Amino acid sequence: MAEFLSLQEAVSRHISNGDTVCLEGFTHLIPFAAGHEVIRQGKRDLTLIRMTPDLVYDQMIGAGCAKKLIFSWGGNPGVGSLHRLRDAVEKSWPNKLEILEHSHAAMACAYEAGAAGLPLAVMRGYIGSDLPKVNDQIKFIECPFTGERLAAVPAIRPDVGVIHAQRADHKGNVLVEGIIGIQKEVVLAAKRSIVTVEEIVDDLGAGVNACVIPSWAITAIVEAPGGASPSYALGYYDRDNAFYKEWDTIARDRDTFTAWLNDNVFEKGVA
Amino acid sequence: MAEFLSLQEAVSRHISNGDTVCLEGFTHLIPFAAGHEVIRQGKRDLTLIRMTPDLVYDQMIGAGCAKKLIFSWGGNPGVGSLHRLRDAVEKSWPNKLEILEHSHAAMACAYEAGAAGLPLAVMRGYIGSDLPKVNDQIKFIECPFTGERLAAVPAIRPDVGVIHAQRADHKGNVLVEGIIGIQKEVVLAAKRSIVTVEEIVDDLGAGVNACVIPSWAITAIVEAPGGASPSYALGYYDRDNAFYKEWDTIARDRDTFTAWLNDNVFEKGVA
Amino acid sequence: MSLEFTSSEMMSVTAARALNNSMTCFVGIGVPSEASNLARLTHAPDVTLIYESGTLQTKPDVLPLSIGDGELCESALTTVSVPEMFRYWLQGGHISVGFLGTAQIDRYANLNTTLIGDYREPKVRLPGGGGAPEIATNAQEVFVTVKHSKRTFVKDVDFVTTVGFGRDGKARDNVPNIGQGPTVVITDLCILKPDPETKELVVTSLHPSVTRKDVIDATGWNVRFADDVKTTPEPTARELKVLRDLKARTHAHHAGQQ
Amino acid sequence: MSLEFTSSEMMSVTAARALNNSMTCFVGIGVPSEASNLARLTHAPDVTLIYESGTLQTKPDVLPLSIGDGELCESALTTVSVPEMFRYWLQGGHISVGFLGTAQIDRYANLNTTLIGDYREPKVRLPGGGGAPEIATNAQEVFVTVKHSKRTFVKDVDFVTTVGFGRDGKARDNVPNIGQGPTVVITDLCILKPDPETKELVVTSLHPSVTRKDVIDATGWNVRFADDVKTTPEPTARELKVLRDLKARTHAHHAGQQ
Repeated sequence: MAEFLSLQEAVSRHISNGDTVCLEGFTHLIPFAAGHEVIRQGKRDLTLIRMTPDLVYDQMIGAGCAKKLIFSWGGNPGVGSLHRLRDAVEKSWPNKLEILEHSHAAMACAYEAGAAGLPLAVMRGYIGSDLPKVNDQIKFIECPFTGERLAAVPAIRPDVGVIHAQRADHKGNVLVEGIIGIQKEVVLAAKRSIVTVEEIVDDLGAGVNACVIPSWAITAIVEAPGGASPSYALGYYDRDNAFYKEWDTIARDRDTFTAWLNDNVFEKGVA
Repeated sequence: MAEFLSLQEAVSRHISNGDTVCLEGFTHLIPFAAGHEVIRQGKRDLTLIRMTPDLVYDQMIGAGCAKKLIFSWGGNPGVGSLHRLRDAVEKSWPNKLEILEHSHAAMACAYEAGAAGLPLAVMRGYIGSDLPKVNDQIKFIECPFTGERLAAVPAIRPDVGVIHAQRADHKGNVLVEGIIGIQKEVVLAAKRSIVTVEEIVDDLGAGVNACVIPSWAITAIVEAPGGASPSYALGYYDRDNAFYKEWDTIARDRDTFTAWLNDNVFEKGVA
Repeated sequence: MSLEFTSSEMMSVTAARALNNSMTCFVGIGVPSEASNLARLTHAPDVTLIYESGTLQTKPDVLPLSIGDGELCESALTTVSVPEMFRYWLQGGHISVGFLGTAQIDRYANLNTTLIGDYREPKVRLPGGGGAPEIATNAQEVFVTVKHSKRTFVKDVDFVTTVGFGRDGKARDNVPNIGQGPTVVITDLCILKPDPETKELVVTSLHPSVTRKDVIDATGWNVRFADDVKTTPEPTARELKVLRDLKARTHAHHAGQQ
Repeated sequence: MSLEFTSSEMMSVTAARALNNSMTCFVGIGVPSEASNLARLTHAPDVTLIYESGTLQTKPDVLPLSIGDGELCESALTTVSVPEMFRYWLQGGHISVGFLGTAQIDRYANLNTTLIGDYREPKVRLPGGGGAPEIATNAQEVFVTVKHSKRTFVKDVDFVTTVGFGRDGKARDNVPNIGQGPTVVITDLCILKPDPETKELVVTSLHPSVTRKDVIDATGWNVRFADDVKTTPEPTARELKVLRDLKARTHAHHAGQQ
């Protein structure tokens, strides 16, 4: 059964230096509050995995939490580059960042395989792409029935999966609604999981086939209203598009970034 | 876009003698009306695929529609044997029936792989079982990352997939609710698909993440109220458990079966 | 004082007692379903029951006739697709106990639900594997419950549909990512457990008023008894009442459906 | 009479015209998204738009800033998981057109969105592949839309993120289960299509008032022109109005969200 913890306790207890961690949320329900707590607690040497490292990973990388990033699209959607990510890759600031890159399809299949308990995902992919030349985790196998050459990637099985969701009930069952992305897969693929939610309710109000993750498949639940902002939580609040644009200016410069981090993460306590 | 057809037209146009056909519905939404139309039209030499061949396949096999059955559990749930299936396998009545059997997990993965456009499914399965000795479609591969031995089965890609669902809208989008089984996978894995529905409505009334199959992924839609009876349609009618029990008596004997078939299938027109 | 109960009731109650609140149980139809729901309605209200039709954490008021009855879905936390059930929930390692019945079982707890006789010329054709082959290897452990008879308890099953410990007791040795297999077999006569070394099933407890001879006569191999054979505790009055109410409710429900 | 329009508007309108009602289009963000929705709001109201965030058959009222904005989900027929999107809908063969943008494109329509320079010592690091590598091979065909410049249209891309026809134009030959690849590239200057034999991109239509020299000057290889180069039809007043309204609505919406 999931344990109800404060954000501070959940991150402190379940994320250690050196862990492989996935903070997921495919453009929706991005666990910003959890990411900020990771920064506040000064976690180091994390291998961060995420299909679309956007602002939350730009912040964590800029704060020096990561030693490696596994991803498939790293940008500020609709705005431009992630300047902290680029500064880390290109100039090793604040530390060297190793990168390993995939396509979305490969990562989606790798999460699916992780949730399915398999060591690998098989897909029809990477044909003609140079990505297999720079990512030694991409292999090719032959179908024993048709002889077709198919791509294979290792399943993602992180130490910790972190997601945000709309709500949990008092037993710790969680409802995810809208763009569900790979939220369920991340929780199931991870050894330990932290789910932050907008609110804890008596009744999830879920439809019969809703995306509900049972309490016994989750490690820790944290009530963190607004925990996905500046991304959004369907039914709760909209995406703060203005902040996404503003981030481009903040993150472009090491000093403005550091100042922003101090004012908005370090000096802000736990929700 | 799906075409709205009568049951007679849909079966006549899209199912041919010799086709590989899946009538699916995992204990729920079993397309009995469609199966009866296949019997009425005297289709022959079908390769029938279904995880749980229950009464609908017992009837089709007894009526002489099938030459081969691929399945993973063949019984009358909670009641006993499928006597027509046994008579065909053991005594070749009304004709010889070849069987190929899998486990549920393998068939579920094979449908999933079919829907995913892959030639094979990879799973951790069949360990220690004698099934691979009697089913040459089960192979084993080695994971290129871990060396683990994993089972592989060919994807299911039938000529025709047939399912029943609760409702369609006027554009032909279909809602499946409750025990969704492998309804979506069958439609997506098949070259052609027939979906019978309880009713055609203005608005599906579907939740944001409901199991909705878009019109452009379906070949034909048929309005067939009660089309899943004696199985059930959540929200419409219950399972006729009494008939499932009664079937044991009807199907035990060739003559009572033939009489039942005449009275209840051949002499009944299309819905 | 002693209550009146049948050997079937003894089996269901004993099987129910094998479950506890912390377990996530993948439930087979028949006695496993009866026992699992009895556990949920007595000492283990928080046991998580899962049926292969995709119903997660279900709490049916009556026993389902099939693994996909409407009650299972309506009383479930949520219902997922069948591929998801087998891939994410079973193969993904979230099932602590697979609870299975069988038609034949042998001394190494291998299960046969495929056929009696030869595969190509069967004497009796049975329904087949269903979910069992992968439940038995992907669940952390397996409970088996089945009526005891010489037809059922055979030295070697005619066909290994579902592996216990293999023809030689060693089928799980050195296999990665495999559950520990059958840890208990509960019959209407006794409880058997695999010997820790050889994996051969050994009688560890006799149900009240059952003799060693009863078990020997109903077993198709030279069955061994543990050094310290216990007597299985009788059903309590509450267990019997809950079980009988459940069965009566189930009977009325299914008979009433036309 | 002639309407006033910008070269960007010309590009969006021309790209929109490539779509029709019977297509199922996997939409990339940026110009592809603008063009796809313009098509939907003008001549192709029934075109099916799909975004990789899992939104099937979506009809946003304003253009999304990211591929997962709330509008996409709320106006969709249904929203599925990202693994399902890539496995069932894209790899499963249900996408007729993949509509992509790019940072670099070469004469064989290979796309680079990974980096400029050397992989280990990049001059400019770009966002990466995202959905494009598999959209380009699993969709039945691919449309590309991108602004024309020497920086963008290079002889050979620095990195093949997403295959067009490979370094030699033959990458799709004899590959089973692969789409036909890029069939049209729409820029702010012209339309290019692959030569049926060599697969090299050839200019087939010049936008109004664009000269051959304009295209040659903006292309990093010795670009060829078709025997019969057409003039792309101008945007209509209605197309321009719908496009401008859509962009104004989008701007107001995104600016208003704080």
